[in-house]
Amino acid sequence: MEKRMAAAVQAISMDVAEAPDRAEALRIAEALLFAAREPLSVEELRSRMPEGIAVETVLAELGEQYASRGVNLVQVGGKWTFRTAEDLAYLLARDVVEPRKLSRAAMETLAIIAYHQPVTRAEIEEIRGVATSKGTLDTLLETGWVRLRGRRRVPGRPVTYGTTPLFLEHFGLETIDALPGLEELKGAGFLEGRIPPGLSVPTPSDEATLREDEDPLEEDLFEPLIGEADRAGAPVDYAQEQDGGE
Amino acid sequence: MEKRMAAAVQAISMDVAEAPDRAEALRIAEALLFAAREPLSVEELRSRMPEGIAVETVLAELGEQYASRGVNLVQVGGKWTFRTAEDLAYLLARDVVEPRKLSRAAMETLAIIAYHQPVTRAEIEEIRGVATSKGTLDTLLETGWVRLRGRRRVPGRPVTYGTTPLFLEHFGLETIDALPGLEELKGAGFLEGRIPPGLSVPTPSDEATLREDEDPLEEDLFEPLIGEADRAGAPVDYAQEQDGGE
Amino acid sequence: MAAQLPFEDVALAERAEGDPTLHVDVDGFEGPLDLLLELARRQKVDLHRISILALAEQYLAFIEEARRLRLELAADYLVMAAWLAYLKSRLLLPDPPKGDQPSAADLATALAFRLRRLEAIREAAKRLAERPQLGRDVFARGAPEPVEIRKQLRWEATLYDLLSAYARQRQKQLNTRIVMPKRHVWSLVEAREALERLVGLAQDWTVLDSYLTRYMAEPEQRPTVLASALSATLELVKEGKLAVRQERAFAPIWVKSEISRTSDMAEA
Repeated sequence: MEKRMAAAVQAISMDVAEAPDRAEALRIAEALLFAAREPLSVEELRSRMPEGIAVETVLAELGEQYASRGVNLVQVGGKWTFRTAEDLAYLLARDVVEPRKLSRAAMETLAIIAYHQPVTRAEIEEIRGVATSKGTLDTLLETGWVRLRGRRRVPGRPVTYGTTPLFLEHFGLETIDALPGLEELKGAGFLEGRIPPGLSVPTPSDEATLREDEDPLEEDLFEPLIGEADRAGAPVDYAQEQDGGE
Repeated sequence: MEKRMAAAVQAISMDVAEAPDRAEALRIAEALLFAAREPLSVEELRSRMPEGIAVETVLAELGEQYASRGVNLVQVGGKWTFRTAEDLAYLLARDVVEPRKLSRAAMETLAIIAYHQPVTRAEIEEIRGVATSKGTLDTLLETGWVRLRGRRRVPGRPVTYGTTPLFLEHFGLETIDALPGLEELKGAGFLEGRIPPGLSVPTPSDEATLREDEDPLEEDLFEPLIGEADRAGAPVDYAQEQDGGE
Repeated sequence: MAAQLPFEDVALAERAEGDPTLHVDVDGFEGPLDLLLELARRQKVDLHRISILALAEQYLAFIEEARRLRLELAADYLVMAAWLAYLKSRLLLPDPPKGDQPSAADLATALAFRLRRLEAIREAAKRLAERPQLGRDVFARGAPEPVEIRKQLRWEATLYDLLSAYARQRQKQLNTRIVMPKRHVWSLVEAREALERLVGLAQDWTVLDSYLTRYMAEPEQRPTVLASALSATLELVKEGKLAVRQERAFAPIWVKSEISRTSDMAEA
């Protein structure tokens, strides 16, 4: 009985003696982990802490203390480090919106795609009277306003381009038919002179369904523009088109 | 009576509603300060925290929570940051790759610049009673703790030196007024004598704005110390000062 | 003075406490003021109550010793020695009646002030150096988590841009289609037919223009009618059907049927 009492007393006194030590051990582990350039292993921590400290216990306690805070103690690759709490990760990223203007070439190409869709690259080039660089089409695809529709059912099976719903949204058009015709353009002062009776705008279609002369894109068309670029290789003089802004 | 009741109820419910917000504000401030590479100003913190948060209150509370820990929230150069506790230096110093120790001459010159800023080289030399080598000033400029402020509006237009925010950060000073022994030096009149009488109180100023008797540095002052060295050329013997330790 | 020795090592050793005779080691001092401060400290009194006279004597003795050992002294040590010798003499002699020069006591006070100031700033430097320094005593987060800047492109284009870009290209096509307005030309054939009728009528000299008036109902027709008529006239003259007369340049052109004349002749 007496022995058990003695044991209990000893346990209590050890607890009392240990308390400040444990608090200090927590402080040391905290500082070491904070200042470390890389996550620390239990062994590394042990080697740098006062002897006789149960590092695992200290880490467990520290982890608990930080669990609900803005910074958590986490284990990565078996080593320990402080990291921003996951739900606050958004604090570590900032979105910077960078306004960018479409180049004149891109704007013209976009306009032709909008009015003449579905339209092939060759047709765009015919209207513009100048070769269309790959960069211009890439840029337009990047804006999300232009998409690859399908392939025209003619020799060479060229890709057809069209606009997206995002295009209508960006330019505030209810439907693609809301694009003004030539007479309207003239009325609005965009065009000058007499419009000959033969000259008119085709009816554009941005319908999801393909036209009769369009085939669906192949499923393996992961990099459609590479094929396009190959095709466009020889006969055109790219130097004449400036897409500087992109 | 009823009105008072209602007010009390409202006060309680506001307290309840505010509690989670404040806890969240603490977490956010904690995460931001932990993650940042450099100390953050109250304004920087405010701009990245939910609106309507009293950032100063949050910082005070956070500082209290961390006061007894291994990592403390401190104010340096008017900004806030976490630092390992001073008393744990003995454990962490093991990491340190022999820090560059300033020579006695450099440390003394740094102190004169800090306490007497804005100060000219001639004034530094007057206090030390010895010529200041170009090497000493170069070393100090290299540390990033000292900068060229402007030119004193006196004949010869000597360059004035002052300290940087990095100086405050390195020595853990809240502001330049926290320099140790500043009051004693001021009280003994040791900081006087360089300022034209009646111009201002002899207090060091590391403000970005120049004093009344300072002109801005010329834009072509790319190699300011060359000019300085020329000026100091003749009468002093540089060999007598050794900055060997750097 | 070719010293390459850092201050701390040599100077402290040379100036060990209780050393009665000061070693002549100028290298250890950072100039005459530093030397004076060290000598003042040896008086073991508060710098406020220091004897400048005693200090001056010690300094001069030090310099004397250095010269005896033929040590090369920097000029400023000698300048200071000369000044202290002067100060010493001033301190020993009664002040001259009030002049422009400051009194010896003022000079001594100023020197004492400089020494106290140097000592104070050295103390401040020491206290500054003792502060917990970043990277030596206190540490920042070893692995800060940088804020990632995510750039988002926002393409800017207005409907106006779109429409003008389209119109610009259609305009090009409009411009390349040249539509010439149909011009009315009075052909040579027409002119000749008209003039052949005239042959029958112009029995006497007739002004060509007045005959052609009916064909020039519209003013823009005038050039073509005149040109063709003239050509046809000359053709008919060549064929002997018409006679032409003009009195001077730009004068009206007269025509007359040749047929009637020949018939006249025949009649005659």
